This record gives sequence, C-alpha cells and structure tokens, in this order.
Amino acid sequence: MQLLHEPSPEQIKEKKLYAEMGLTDEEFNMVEEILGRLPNFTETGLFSVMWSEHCSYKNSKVLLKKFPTEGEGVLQGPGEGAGIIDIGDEQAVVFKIESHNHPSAIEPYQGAATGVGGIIRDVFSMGARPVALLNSLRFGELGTPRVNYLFEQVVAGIAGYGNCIGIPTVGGEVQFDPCYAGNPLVNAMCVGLIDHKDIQKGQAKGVGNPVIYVGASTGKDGIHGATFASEELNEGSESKRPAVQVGDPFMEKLLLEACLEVVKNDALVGIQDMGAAGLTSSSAEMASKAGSGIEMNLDLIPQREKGMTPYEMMLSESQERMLLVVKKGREDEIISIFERHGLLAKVVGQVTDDRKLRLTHQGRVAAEVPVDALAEEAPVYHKPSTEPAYYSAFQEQETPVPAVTDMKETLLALLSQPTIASKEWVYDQYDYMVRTNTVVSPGSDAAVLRIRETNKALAMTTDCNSRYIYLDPEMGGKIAVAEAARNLICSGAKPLGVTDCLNYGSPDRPEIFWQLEKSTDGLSEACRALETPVIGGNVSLYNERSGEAVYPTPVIGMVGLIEDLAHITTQQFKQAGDLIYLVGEARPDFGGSELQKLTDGDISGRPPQIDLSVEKERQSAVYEAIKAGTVASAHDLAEGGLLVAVAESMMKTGLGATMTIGGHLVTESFSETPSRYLISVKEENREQFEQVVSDAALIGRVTEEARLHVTGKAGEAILTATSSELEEAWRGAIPCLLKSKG
Amino acid sequence: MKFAVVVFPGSNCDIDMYHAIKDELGEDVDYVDYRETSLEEYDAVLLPGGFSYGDYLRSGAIAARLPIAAGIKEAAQQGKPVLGVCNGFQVLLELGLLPGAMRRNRQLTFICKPTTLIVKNNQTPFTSTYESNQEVSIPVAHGEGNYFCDPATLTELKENGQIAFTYAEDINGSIENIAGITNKEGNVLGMMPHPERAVDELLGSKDGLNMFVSLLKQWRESHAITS
Amino acid sequence: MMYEVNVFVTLKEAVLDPQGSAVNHSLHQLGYQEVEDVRIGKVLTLTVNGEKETVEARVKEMCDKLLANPVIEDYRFEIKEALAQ
Amino acid sequence: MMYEVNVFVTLKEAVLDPQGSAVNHSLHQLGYQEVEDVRIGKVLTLTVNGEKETVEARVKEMCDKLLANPVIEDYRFEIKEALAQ
Ligand SMILES: Nc1ncnc2c1ncn2[C@@H]1O[C@H](COP(=O)(O)OP(=O)(O)O)[C@@H](O)[C@H]1O
Ligand SMILES: [Mg+2]
Repeated sequence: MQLLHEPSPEQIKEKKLYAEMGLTDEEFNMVEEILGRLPNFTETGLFSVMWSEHCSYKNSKVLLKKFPTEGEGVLQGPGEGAGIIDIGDEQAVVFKIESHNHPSAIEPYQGAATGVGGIIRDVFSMGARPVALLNSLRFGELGTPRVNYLFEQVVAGIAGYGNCIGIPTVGGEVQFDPCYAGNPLVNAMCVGLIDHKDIQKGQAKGVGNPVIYVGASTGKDGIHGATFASEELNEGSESKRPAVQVGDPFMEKLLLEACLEVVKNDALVGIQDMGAAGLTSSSAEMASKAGSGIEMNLDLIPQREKGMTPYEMMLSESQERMLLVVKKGREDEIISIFERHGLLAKVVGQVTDDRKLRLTHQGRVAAEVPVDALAEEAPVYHKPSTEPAYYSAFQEQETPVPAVTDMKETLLALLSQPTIASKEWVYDQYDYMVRTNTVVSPGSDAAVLRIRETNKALAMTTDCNSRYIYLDPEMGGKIAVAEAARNLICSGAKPLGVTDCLNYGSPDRPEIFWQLEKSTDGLSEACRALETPVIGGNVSLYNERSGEAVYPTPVIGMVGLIEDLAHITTQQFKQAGDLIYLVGEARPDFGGSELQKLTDGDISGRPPQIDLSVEKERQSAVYEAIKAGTVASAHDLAEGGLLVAVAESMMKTGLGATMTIGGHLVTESFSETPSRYLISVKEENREQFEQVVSDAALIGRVTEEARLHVTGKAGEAILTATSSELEEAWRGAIPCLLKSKG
Repeated sequence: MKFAVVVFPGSNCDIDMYHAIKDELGEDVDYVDYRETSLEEYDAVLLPGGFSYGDYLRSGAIAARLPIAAGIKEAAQQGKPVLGVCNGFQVLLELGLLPGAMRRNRQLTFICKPTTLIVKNNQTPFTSTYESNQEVSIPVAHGEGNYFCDPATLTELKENGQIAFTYAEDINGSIENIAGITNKEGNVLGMMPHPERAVDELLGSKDGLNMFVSLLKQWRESHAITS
Repeated sequence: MMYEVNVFVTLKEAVLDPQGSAVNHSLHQLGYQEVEDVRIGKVLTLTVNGEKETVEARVKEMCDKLLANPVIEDYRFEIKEALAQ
Repeated sequence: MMYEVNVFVTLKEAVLDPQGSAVNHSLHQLGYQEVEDVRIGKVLTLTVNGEKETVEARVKEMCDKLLANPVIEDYRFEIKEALAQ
C-alpha cells in the first residue's frame, strides 16, 4: 500500500509526519483506532484534510448548532452545497457564501477568481441556475502599494471570473481597516434559482451505480488547500504557494451548462462539486450521506501530469471538477451530454455497500477507510473561551459625542472615507447586467433581480460592520443581521433567510473563541427575532498575520422576495417636492462609528445598541408602507448616520434636499443608532404613509435645486453644500487613493 | 422574419439577444450551434456577447475559426444583415468581415455601465429608425473594446460612412471614440455596446430596441417588393 | 523528432501598449527610474512533433491562421529540439 | 549604456494554463495534430539605462517585486545592448 518514496506508516507515526499535514497527536491516535492499524501516507492525507477546520468545522460546530436553521419555506438547510428556500410557483432560491481569504492574500487575482468559481459550483451542484454573485471584501487602509495591489487584483479577479462565466455580480461591500492589512477577507456569495423538481442532493446511492468524474483534469495544484486555509498566515506561507490554483471560467461555463442539462435527466442519482479537499471530500461526503461506500480506480482519474500519486490526486484542489453518481447502465447517456458540451467525463468507480472509501492504484489498494470517519466523525472541540480585557474596558468607558467644529467639512470628510465613499470604481468592473434581469444595479441598499415569467423579484445583500462586533460581539452580531434585513426591506422585499461567513482569528486563542461564541449568540438571536433562518454558510478561522487577528467579521448574506415588481424601491430621491421622513430616533451612539474613527483615528467604547423588537416592528411597518405604494425612496441609515444617508439619496439624481434638525446637532447628524430609515414620500401619500409608519418624523423636502440645505429648529443655518461638492467627495475618494500609490 | 443567434462555447449574452428578439420584437429566433456550417434558413444573423473560449489568446480569435464561420461569411456575402455585439464584434474583426482590431481598454480594467452613443449613420439597415446624430443610452460591458485601425483604414471608414456609432465621451481609448462600424456594403455591423440589454424600461433603457426594429422594417420593405 | 517552438507575438510598434505603459509607470513608482520603456508581448511555447523543415512551415501557418493578428501584431519564432522528458 | 531586457514570465509547470489548453485544442481543430502541448507566457521588453552588472541586479529585483508572482509564475531574462534608435 506504500509507494517507494513515501514514508511508511511506522515512519509517519514515529517521526510525527502527520503533524506537518495538520493532525494532532490525539487525532492521529484516533485515526489509528478507527482503522485498527496505522494509516499509510495517503490515508493520513485523507484524514488530515477532512479533519481540517475548513472541511470538518471541528472548532466551530458547537457554535453553528445555535443557529436557527428551520422555518417556513426552508427546503434545504445547512449540510449540502447550498441552502434552499421556497419562493412559490414551484420555484426556490438557492444561496451560499464562502471565503477565499488565504489564497487571495498571496495571489489576489487567482485567489479571488477561484473563490467565485467555487461558490458558483456549490450552487449549480444543487441543480440551480446561478443568477447572481455578490462579494464582501475587507482590506487594510488604502494608500500603500501592498494594499492597493491586493484591492485592485482581488476586484479584477472577481470581475475576471464572474464576467467571463456570464453571471452578473450585482452587489457586495468593501471596507477598509488596518486590522485587515496582513490578511484581507474575500467572501463570495452566489444566488441561484431552481424548480422544486430539479433539486439535487450530493448522495451516492445505489450499490453498483457508476461514479463519474467530470471537468478539468487533476493536477498537482492546490494540494492541501484545505489545511492551508486552516492555518494562520506567516512569512512561511510563501513556501505553501502551490496551494493556489488558476481558475478557468471558460471551463466552468461549459460545466455549468452541461450540469444543468444533466440534472434534468432522471439517470442522475447524485452530484457534488470538488471544492476543498477535492476528490476526497466529494466522494466521502456523498457516500456518507447516502450510507454507502465508494470505490475508485485512481488510474482512471484524468491527470494533468504524469506519475501523480494517490496522495496527490486525492488532495488536489484543481478547479472546475464535479463528481456524479448515475444509474447503472445509463452512464453513456450522461457522458455523451458532457461530451457534447466539450467536456471530459469518465467512469472512475462505483457505489458499494460497505461504507468505505476504497482507492485502487496500479493494481493495489492505495487506501481503505470508513467514509463516516472522514466525513462525520472528525473530533469536535469546544475551545476554551475568555472574555478579553479590552471588552470590559470598552463597556465601562464613557463614549463621548465627538466634537465637530465644521459641519460641512465633517460631512465631506465622512463621504470620502473609503468605507462610505462610492464603490463605482469596484462595481463598474463587474458585469452586473448580463442576462438582463438586474433591475436595481449596485449602488442602492440591495440589488434586485426580476424573476422572468413571473411578476416577482429577488433582493440580495451582504453586510457586516465588524467594528461594532469587535467592540461588542453579541450586540454587533445582532446589528449585522438587522442591517442586512433592513437593506432588503428598503428595496421592497421580505427577508427570507441568511447565509453567513464567519471570518475570525485563531480559535486556539481563548479571546478569539470568545468573540466567536458571543457574536454567534447575537447572530442567532437576531435571526430568530427577524425570522430569517440560517440555511448555510462557511467558517474561515486563523485570519491572522504575525499574531494580529482581524476584527471578528461574520459577513451576513441575505436574500429576500419582492412579491410584485411594483414594490421595487431604491434609495434615490425621485422628485422635487417629495417629503423626507426619518424613521426612528437618534441616540448618542458613537462607539465604532465613522465619526469616531474620523476624529479619534481609532474606535472604542460601546457600539450602538439595538432592540430587536423595535427593529422587527419598524421593518414590518416600512415594508407595509412600501407595499401600499406610499414610499418613493427608502434608505437604511448606517455608517455615517443621517446626513450621509441624505447625501447618498441625492447622488446621481440631480435633486437636492432641504431639512431641519433639532436636538443635539452632532448626534442627530452623525450618530449610527440602528433600526432607522430615511424615506421620501409623495405629498399625496402623506397621510397614508404616516398612518402605517407611526414613528416617522417629517424632517424636510426633496428640492429642485441640487444642494443640501440644513437648518436648525429656529431656522439657523447649519450646513449648505452643493450636490457636486458632495458627489465629488464621495465619488473621487477611492480612485484618488489608488492613484496616490507609493 | 427569422433571426439566428449563434452560440459559441462561452457565449453568455446569447439568451439576452434571444429574448430581445422573441419577447420585445416578437419575431422568430433560433439558437444556432457553432458546429453548424450554414445559416441559409435565416434572414439575419446575430453574434452575441460573452467570452467565447474565455477570450483566451485574443478575444474572438478562436471562435472565428469554428465551422460556423463559413455560414457567417456566406450570410454576409449574400447581403443578409449580420450584427455582432461585443464579443460578436470581436469575432467579426477576427473573421476579417470588418476592418481593424480590438485592444484592451486603455484603463486596463473591464467597464460595465450605461453609455451615451451618437448615431453617426442612420442609413444602415440597423439604424434606419434612429435620427441622424441622435443620442441613445446603451450600456457597455467589456474589457477589450478599445478599437484600433491604421490611418488609411480610418479615412476609408469615414469616407464610406462606415462609422455607425461613436461614444459621446471617450470611455476606453477607442480611435475617434468609435463604438460601432459597418462593412462597406453596410450589411455587417459590429458594436461594443449591447443594444439587447436596452430593450426594456424596467432595466433602465429601451433605446436599443430600434436596432432590431430597423432590421425588421428593412426586411418587411424588401419582402413587400419581392413578393 | 520533438521540437519546442517559442512563438513571440508582440504589438506592432505603431500600436500603443497601455499595459506596458502601466508597468513602466509602476516601475518608476517603485524607484526604477532607469527603465525607459516597457512593451508587453506573448510567448507561446509549442511542443511539436515532426521534421524540422515541416515544423517550420507548419508553425508559420499556425501563426498566420490563428496565433497572431496581423492588424496589430508581429510575430517571430525559434525552434529548438525538445529535451527528452 | 542602453540595454534591451527581455523578461519571460511563464506559469509554473504544476499550474493549469487554461489559455494554452484552449489554443492547443483550437490548433487540433484546425488540423495541427502534431502539436502536443501549448503553454502561454508573457514577454516584457524593458529598455533600461545603466551598467550591465547593475542592470542585471536591478531587473532581478523588478521581477521579484512586480513583474512576476512567484506563487504561480517563474521568470528568466536576457539582456542585450539596445540598438541605437
Ligand atoms: N457559518 C455557518 N453557518 C451555517 N452553516 C454553515 C456555516 N458554515 C458552514 N455551514 C454549512 O456546513 C455545510 C458544509 O459547508 P462547507 O464545508 O463550507 O461546504 P463546501 O464543502 O462546499 O465547502 C454547508 O451546508 C454549509 O452551509
Ligand atoms: Mg462545496
């Protein structure tokens, strides 16, 4: 069972070679016990990737259990390639988010591109047609050559893959903070549509059924990618470089169309993509879920290089590959579909009944291990958790209202903070229109896509303010979910469900594990309160560079249903004379705010506080008001507070606004108190709107004149800025920081 | 009237083109596979956008060497309208049916956004329902739309009225802001902007529909005469 | 015989090379002022089976038919015996 | 002195080359069955001012810092005296 140049089982044990592959002593002993013998080199590799955090969630499983995963309409919760929610008319929406942080840190273009490729496969392996892509990105502060390079290349990589395969990239978010300088975050989300009857599971049922390999041939690239994703980055990460692959979006386009044809064929039994841990995870998981086994002849695996070993083939993470199980006797039919699409498809094994993954190579058994042990029985850890000292200090700290001397300067400065500034530089590189369904393109609270042949649409967004979560993980977690939902509400949608990507530092550090625990508590509570179940997600730990962890960043991807195209609403003001309402009151919430960051250069104190029952009530009210046709524009108040929201609603409209603010000037203007909306309403709808949204305060009007004019209660002038001043600050910021490189 | 939408491996605006004809224009349309060699049964040929063969090597290069190339050339020769949009334009250049070549956008990034075009020649079968010099809003989405030709060719393009559309402002470095050109005969048009994405107010603009309306009008007129 | 053919495809001189200019600019930013100009081309490495003379003629054909676009590109190639694997 | 430096940047052997595969496939379709493999790389032609030894060291630096990404690419370069223009 051992190749000449590979170490023997005894050597693996004695020299602890398993440690390099990522297994601990205890884990290796478990493997020995499961097998009743020492594993050979290939088998040690199989366990090491399948038991990596990336594949097994061994450190995060205890936390994920807390999420509400069921609800009306949930057709598939966590556990498959992507989750599925019913949207009526025998149709459903499929979505999932995934991280590609580590590869993107060392090869940003290809790392980001292959992240997009991977999440698309997750969606079409469910049988769904991918209809939209989103992404959530975090970088260090712009302006240094390294950060600019990562940012430019990641965006180019996302664009390169999505544009080529022809799936519109319709939304996402980008934030900049020094904590991401060494370890950027690159999360990609894909949304698909499916007819109920086409829903596929990745299961290897039916003893004797052939196992078919489809797509790109297997190369030596990406070996141990899953393990790589489960370690922190350090200077030595360079030597693990082949862990990055090159994506081939053209191949994936062929694969996508072919697979969507195959799922309509009743010869198909099960299908799964080869993502992390490639052939190993797809085969072991498909067999384990079906209670069966799989036997593969590795000599039949299409190989890109001569002389690949079983270890290399099984651990390779070459992209654009799928594994299928089909009904015995119908394999030629399926293979010919793939061939017509110009793809290689080949029978490489069959389903067995012994619940084992058995691999043969050159006439010998190269590995034989129980599938459940690989897929299900990874050890589960509950890591120690300690409240970090910073947290109690921040909780006790007074968080003063920042001093503002010049209101206009402050507003312009906020608008040109890269996190708030226009992201046109990013999304103009994404083909957000291809396939002509994008009704609301990037730039509003949520993207909206119509569903052809119906009168409905889908709204989608990604969100996470990690500053709040750092300051108070539980509160911040709630705010993240609530904000995502608010974005959907503002576009006229009813939120359906959540996919989350948990990006954190090393869980081996008790303070980090505490952040994980607390923030997932907050996320869970908000998902329950807002009735948005978590139907899938991804965990990315060890996001550290040289001991510096990123802020805890649980990115929320959320999808909502718009019942009638007439309900589609955007944040832009629509016509002069419309009334401007503010829904919800401001409190002096400045911990983690943009204004605090601007004035102090750092964040501290308690983040804004959210009351989930108020959140829920207001969401319902605003949603009803939109459905009743009383709302002209709706925008969620977020980073930067009220005046930023007003300025954003003016952008690109040629319209202006005049408004009055009372109370504490700075708090009213810039506080980030959650659960608030900026809504414009036609004069004639005034009464009806006020009836439905009881806590809406009339604060101003949309004007013909393209400027923002703010006065105090007594009529005193507070701020006047022309639209072009505002727009310049907001639009010019990112291109300017990119040009000033070096 | 019967339209063909040629599907190359990697085409991805084929479905948009198809819907524009079927749903918005209300005429017959078929997808035609790149392995076919004839387009005999069609009245007009549409080459959609996308990334044929991933745009590997050069955009449109590999697609222009497929069996369907023969059918496209024949249709062009017979005087049938042949419209190439985006990648389809690049294929027409690689086929030699239109002069010049595409370079990467000057800013080196992909650009996707609504643009304003100027109708430079409304005497083509594709543009007859526009006004001369009319400004229309049609989006672009390309990474290699920076049109190039040598000075002699440019002079010829101008003299023959082969420049169908220009961008109202320089968006990618194209010579003389060229957005779309025809052959000398006027029956082959290549353009980078996507008229098939501008056929429905819901998605922002309906200005592209007139291109297809023009084709239909011309076909009906010629049909009325011959029948 | 097996030959390794390197085909160099470059933009014609009269054609602007924005990618080359961008790299030139970045090099200056990084302090490499001594760089006067950068042009970027492609090199296609073909492994080809055949006799030397036919290989030469055939590769020329491939270049004319597919590998280079004569409107904006020039090409040249070098043939050498491939090392046995 | 003025030098012309050709920097060849190619994908590492273990790395997939989708472009090369597509071109290989297309050449076969066009009847060039004798082509066994195609890999596509870049060639950057730098015009550099300086003394031969410094140029060599500086170009190596440029490659490491900007022109190639060692994660997936290899590079090599050739220096020759530039012809007077
Ligand atoms: N943070 C999370 N919240 C909810 N479900 C999760 C989370 N992370 C992972 N999951 C679920 O666990 C399952 C396994 O995920 P994953 O290993 O990422 O899939 P893949 O094999 O495609 O990488 C998926 O169904 C996924 O949705
Ligand atoms: Mg997967």
